[in-house]
Amino acid sequence: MGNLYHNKIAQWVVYVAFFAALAIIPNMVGDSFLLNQFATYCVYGMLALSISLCWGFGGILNLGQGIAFGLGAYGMAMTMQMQSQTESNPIPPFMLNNSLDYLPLLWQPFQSTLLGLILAVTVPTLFCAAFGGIMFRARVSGPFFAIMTLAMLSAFYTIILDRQAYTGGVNGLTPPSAFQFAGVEVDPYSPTAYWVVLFFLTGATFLAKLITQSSFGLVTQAIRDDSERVRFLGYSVAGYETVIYTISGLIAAVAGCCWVMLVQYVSPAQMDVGFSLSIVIWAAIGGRHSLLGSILGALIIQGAQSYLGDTFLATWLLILGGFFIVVVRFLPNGLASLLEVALGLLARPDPTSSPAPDGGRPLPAE
Amino acid sequence: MKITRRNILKSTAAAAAAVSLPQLWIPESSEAWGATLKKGEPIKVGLLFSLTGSLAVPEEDSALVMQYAIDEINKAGGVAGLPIEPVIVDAKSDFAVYSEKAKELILRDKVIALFGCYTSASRKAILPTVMQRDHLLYYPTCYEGAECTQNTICTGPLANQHSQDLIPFMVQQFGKRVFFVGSNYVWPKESNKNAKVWLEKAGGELLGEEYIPLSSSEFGPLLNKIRDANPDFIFSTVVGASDIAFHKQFKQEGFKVDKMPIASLTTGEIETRAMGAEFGAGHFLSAPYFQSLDTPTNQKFVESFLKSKYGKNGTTHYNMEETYTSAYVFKAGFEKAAAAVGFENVTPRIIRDHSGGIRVEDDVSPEGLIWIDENNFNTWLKPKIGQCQADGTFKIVKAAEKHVAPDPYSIYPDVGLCTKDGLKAPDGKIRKSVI
Amino acid sequence: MDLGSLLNALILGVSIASIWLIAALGLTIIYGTAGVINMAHGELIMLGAYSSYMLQFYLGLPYLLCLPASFVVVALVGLALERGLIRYLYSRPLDTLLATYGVSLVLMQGVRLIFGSDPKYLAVPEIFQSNVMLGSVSVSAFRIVVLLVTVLLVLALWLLFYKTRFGVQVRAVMQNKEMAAAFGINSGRIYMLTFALGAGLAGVAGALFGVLAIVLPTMGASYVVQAFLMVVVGGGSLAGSVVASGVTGEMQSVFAFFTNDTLARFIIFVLIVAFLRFRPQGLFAQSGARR
Amino acid sequence: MSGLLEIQRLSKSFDTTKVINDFSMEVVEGTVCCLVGPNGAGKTTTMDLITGRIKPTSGKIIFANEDITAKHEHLIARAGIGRKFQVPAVLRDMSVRQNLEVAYSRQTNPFRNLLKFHKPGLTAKLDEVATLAGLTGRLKERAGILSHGETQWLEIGMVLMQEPRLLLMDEPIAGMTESEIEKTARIFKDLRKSATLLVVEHDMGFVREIADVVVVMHMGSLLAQGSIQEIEADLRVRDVYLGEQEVA
Repeated sequence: MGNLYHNKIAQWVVYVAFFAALAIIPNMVGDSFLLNQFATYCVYGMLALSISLCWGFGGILNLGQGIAFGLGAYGMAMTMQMQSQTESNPIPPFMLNNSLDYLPLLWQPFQSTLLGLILAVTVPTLFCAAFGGIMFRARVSGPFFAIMTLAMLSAFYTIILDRQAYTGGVNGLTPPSAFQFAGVEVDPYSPTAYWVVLFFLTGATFLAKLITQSSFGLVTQAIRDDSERVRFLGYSVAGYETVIYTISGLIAAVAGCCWVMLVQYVSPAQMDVGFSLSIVIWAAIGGRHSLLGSILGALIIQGAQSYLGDTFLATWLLILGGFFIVVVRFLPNGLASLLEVALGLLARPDPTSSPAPDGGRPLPAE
Repeated sequence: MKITRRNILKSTAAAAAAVSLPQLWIPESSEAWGATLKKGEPIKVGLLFSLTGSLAVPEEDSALVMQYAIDEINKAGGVAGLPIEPVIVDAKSDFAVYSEKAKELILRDKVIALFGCYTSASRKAILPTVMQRDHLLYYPTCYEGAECTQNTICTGPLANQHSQDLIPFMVQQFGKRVFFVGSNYVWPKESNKNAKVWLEKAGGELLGEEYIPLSSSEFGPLLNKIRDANPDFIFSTVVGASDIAFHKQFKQEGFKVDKMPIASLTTGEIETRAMGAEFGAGHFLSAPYFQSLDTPTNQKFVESFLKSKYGKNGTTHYNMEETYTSAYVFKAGFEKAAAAVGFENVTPRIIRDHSGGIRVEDDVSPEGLIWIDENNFNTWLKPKIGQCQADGTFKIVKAAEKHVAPDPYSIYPDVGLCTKDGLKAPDGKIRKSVI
Repeated sequence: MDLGSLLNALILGVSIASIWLIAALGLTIIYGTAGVINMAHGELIMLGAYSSYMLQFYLGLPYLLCLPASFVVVALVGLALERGLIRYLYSRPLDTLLATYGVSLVLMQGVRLIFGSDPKYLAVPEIFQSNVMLGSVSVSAFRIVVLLVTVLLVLALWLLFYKTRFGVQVRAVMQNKEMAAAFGINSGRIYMLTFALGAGLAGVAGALFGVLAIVLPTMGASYVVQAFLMVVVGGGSLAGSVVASGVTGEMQSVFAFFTNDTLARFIIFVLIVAFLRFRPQGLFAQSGARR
Repeated sequence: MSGLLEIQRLSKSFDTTKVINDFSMEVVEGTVCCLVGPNGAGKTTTMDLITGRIKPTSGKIIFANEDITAKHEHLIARAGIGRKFQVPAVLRDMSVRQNLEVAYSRQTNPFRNLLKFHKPGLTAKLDEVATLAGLTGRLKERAGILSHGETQWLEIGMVLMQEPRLLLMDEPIAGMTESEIEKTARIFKDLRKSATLLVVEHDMGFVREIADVVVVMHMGSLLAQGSIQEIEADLRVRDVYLGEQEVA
C-alpha cells in the first residue's frame, strides 16, 4: 500500500470530514462575532483555494488575484449600496459629495439585485478570460506573468482611486445595511451568512477537487511540469491555462461577493499589492499543491494574525515573514508536505503489504 | 449573544424616556450592545488605532495620548467613580483589519465606546458595524463631513471649519491668486470645495486644482504646473509621507516660501519634524491646536504629557490634542447619561444621546473651550492659524475670535441638514444614518 | 500651455527617468545575471536610506560620503542574504520571488522595531536645496545630482560588464552556466557578487530617495513594482532598463503635464501590459538561454 | 503516389546564418524514413520546423495534403504528428501512468475535459503500450526517477499513446542496450503497418535495420535520398558523413 496521503478515497474522506467540521461550527459557537470571523476566514480560504488551483495545479503564479476578488467585491458592494437607495433618494450619498446628481450608467444595472449579482461574478470572470487569453496566447508565463498581474493590479488600483465619483475613491463603498436576497436579510453576524459562505467554499472546493482529478486536471499538471512538451501532444496550452486561470478568477470573484456580504465594505485596499501577495502566502504556507492545505493555510495565518497579532504586536510581521521564508526554503510544498512525509513514513515500514485493489495509482499531486 | 427580554425592555424604556422622542431607532437585529455595566467593574473602551504599517505615524501618537488621558482621568477618580480600562488593538494600517477589530471590540470585548481611526477610509470601514450594533465611535480628527449618523462624535474640525479663516487670511496677506493641491481622495476634494466658498467670499482667484496619488513622492510635474501658474500662495491638503516630499521638493525646485507660501490643513509639528524644520519654516497651518499655544492648560498638558511614559515622541500636535479632549467628552457624556438613566442602563447610544452640548472647559481642553453640537455631534471650536518657525514650532498668527459651528452639509444645502435624529432632507423626510 | 512648459516637462521627464532607472538598476543586475526576482529590492532601497540616516546622525558623515557608504552597507546585507537564503533557490525562480517577499516583510518590520515608525530625514548641503536656471528652464539641483549619480553608475556598470574580466565571467555564466564552469568560472561566486552589487546599488538609490522624499520603513514598497516593470520591459539588460526608464519617465512627465499624475500612472501601466503582450521578452532580451 | 509529409523548398535562417537551405523531401505513407547527416546538418531543426516549434523563413510543409507551415504546435500534433525529442522530454514530476494518460490525447478541448474522468479505450491502449515499452511494472513510479533507457521508452510510449499518423523520432535509441535496440527496431517495423515514421538517427546499424528510405542532410540541404544500399554506395555521402563513421 502506498502513501495514504495519495489515496483518493482517503482524500475524499478527509475533505468531507473537514467540511462536516466546519458545518457544525454554528452549533458550537454562540458568539456572533466569532461566527462572523469564521465566515470571513472561510472567504480567505476560498481565495487561497483559488490560488492553489491556479498556481499549485496550473503552475500559473498569480500575484494579482485581488483583481478578480476586488471586482467581485465592488460589484457586490454596488448591489448592496443600491438596495439601500430608495425612490426618493436614488443616488448613493458619496456621489452627491462628488457632484454627481444622476446615477451613472455604470451603476444602473446594479439597481436590480439579480443583475448586480450576475455582473459581480461575470465581469471579473470575463476579465480573467480576456486578460489570461491574451497573455497566455503570447506565451507570457512564469515570473513574467506574475509581474504582468502585478502591473494590471496596480492599474486597477490606480483607476479606482482616481475615479472617485464612481467608486468612492480610497474610502471605498460602505453599504449601510445588510444584504437582502429574495426578501431575506442576510445579517452578517447570523448563522445564515455563515451558511452561505460555507456553501460557496464547499462548492468551490469540491468543484476544484473534481477538476484536479479530471482529465483537465491531469493536463494542467502536465503543463505545470513542462508546458513545451504538452503542446506536442496536441493540447492548446494557452487554452488550458486560460480556463484554469478563469476558473480561479471566478472563485475569487465569488469570494469577493461573500466578503462584502460579511463586512459590508470594500475599498481599493482589497486591490492593494500587499493583499494579493498575502493570498499567495496563505497558499504557499498551507501547501499550494493541496487544495485543503491552502485553505488551512489561510485559516491558520489569518487566525494567528487575529489572535497572536495583538500579543506579539511589534514582532508579528517579523514572525510571519520569517516563517514564510523558512517554509519556502525548506518546505516548498508547504505544511501539507509535512503530512505527506509523515504518512509516507507510516507506509514505508511495511513494504510487503499487498497492493490495493485499484492498483493504488498515484494521484494528481495531492 | 444573550439578550434577555427584560434587558431590552429596560434599555428601550430608559432610552425612550431619556430622549423623549417617538421614533427611537432600535436596530432590527436587536443585537445592540448586549452587555450591561456593573458597579465595581472598570468601564471598558476600545482603542482602535494602527500601531504598525504606514498609518502608524499619526495613529500611534493618538493611541499613546489616549492612554495618557485615561490614566489622568483614572487618577482623578475615573468616570462616575469607576476607572476606565482601555482595550488596545492594532489595526495594522489595513482597512479590513479595522473592520474586524471593531467587531471584536464591540461584540467580544463589549467595550462601551470606540476611540479611533484617522483616515476617512478606516472610519467608513467600521461604520456599518458601529451603526448596526448602535454603538459609539469617537472620531478624534479632522474630516470632510457629509456624513450624518447616530453613532459618531467627532472632536476635530470639519471641512467647513478648517479653512474658514485660513483662506481670507492668506488672500489678505499674500494676494488673491491661489493654487489648490491635494492628495487624491475624498477629504482633500471636499476640503477644497469648502475652501472655494471662502475663496470666493474673499475675492480670490483659483488658478488650478491638482491631485496627487496618495503614496506618490514625485511632485515634479505638479510643481512645474504651479510654476507656470505662478500663484500668490498654495493651498495644500496633501497628506502623509507625500506631504513631506511635497515640502522638500518645493524648496529643492527653487520655490521661495516668502513669495509663495503653502497654506496647509495638515502640515503640523510631526510633519515638520520629519521633513526637517528648514523645509517647513515659513509655511502656514490651520488647526484648532498647536503645541506652542500659550495657555496655562496647554503648558501643563504639554509638560506633563511629555514627561509621562507616553510622551516618547517628544511632540504634541492637533491630532493628539483632539484625541485627548475626546476622552473628556466621553467622561462628561457618560456621567450625564448615568445621571439620567442610572448607571447600569447606560449604553453607547444613550451616551451619544446625552453628549449634545457637552463642554470641555478652558481648564481641561488644551485648545480652549469646545463643545459638542446638539444636532450633528461634531465640535464647536476655534481654528487657529500658525506659521512654522525655523525651529519647527508654530507661531500663532491668528486665532478665531468666535467658535465656529460645525456643519457637515454646509456645501450641500440641497441634501439636507444633519439633526440628532438623522439627515433631514429639504422635503422634511429624515434618514437615520447617511454615510 | 506654451512650448516653454512642454520643454520643462520634457526635461523633468529626464529626471523622473533617472529616478526610475536608479531604482531599477540593482534589480536589473540581479535579474539579468541570476534570474532572481528580488521582491525585497524596495526594502534594500529603504535600508540604503536608513544607513545614510544612521551614518549621518550617529557618525556625522557628510551626505556625499553617505552615498558610497550606503552602497557598502547594503551590499553587505545583500551578500548575507545571498549566502544565507537566495543561493539555495536559484533553480526555483518563483520561490525566490516568494522568499524575497518574506525577506521584505522581515526587513521592514525589523527596521520599524529599531528605528520606530516615525519618519526620519537626511540633511543635505544647502547648495542641493535649491534650483538652477538653465535659460528659462528651472531644474532642482538635487535632481541634477540624482541624474549625475545615475549616469555615473550606468557608465561604471557598463565598464564593469563589458570591459573587465569580471564582466566577461558574468556574461559567460549568464550564457551557459555549465560551459562557464568548464572554463573554471565559479558561478556561485559570480552570483554572490552580482547580488551584492545589485543590493549596493539599491542602497545608493535609497540614500538619494531619502532626500527627495522621506525615510520610512514602508518607503520601499512604492518603488518595487515600478522597478520591476522597468526591468521586465527592458528585458533584463542594462541597455533595456535605460531605454525603458527613459521612455516611461518621459511618458509619465508628459502625460502628467497634459492630464494628471494619477491618470498618467494608469496609462503607463496599461501601455506596459500591452507592450509586453507583443514583446514578452522585453526590449533587449539577454541572449541567455532563459525563457 | 504523393507523400504523407512533403517538405517543399524549406529555408530557415537564424539572424544571418542559414540553418536550413532550400531543403525538400517527402515521406511516403507506411514507410520508415531515416534522416541522417553529420552534427549540425539541420536534422533537429527540420523536426522543429515540421512540428511547428519554429517557423520557416520560406518554404512549405504539407501533411496529408494540408499546409501546416504556419500552424501552432498543438494543431500540428492534432493533425496527426507525434514527436519524440532528442533529449527525452517526459513529465518528470508525474507518474509513468500519468505520462501515458496525458499523451492519450483524443480529446483536447479543455471544456470537454473539465469534468471528464473516464476516457474510453484508455485502459486497453495503456496496457498495450506499457507492455510494448516494458514499463508495466513501473507505472506507479515518478517519471523523474527512471533510467535513461526507460525514459526513452516512456517517451516512445507517449508518442504511441497519441496514435499519430506520422511519428517523428529524434535519436530514439540513444542510451539503450543492444537488446533494447533490437526490440526497438522490431517495434518500429511493426508500427509501419499502422503509421509512418521519420527517424533521426546516428547509429547506421540501426538505420540499416529499419529504414525503407534514407535521406541524408548536409549543411541544411538535401545531399542524397534513396534506399540504404544506394546511400551507402553514394560517394558524396561517404565523403561528408559515412567516412567519419567508419573511422570512428
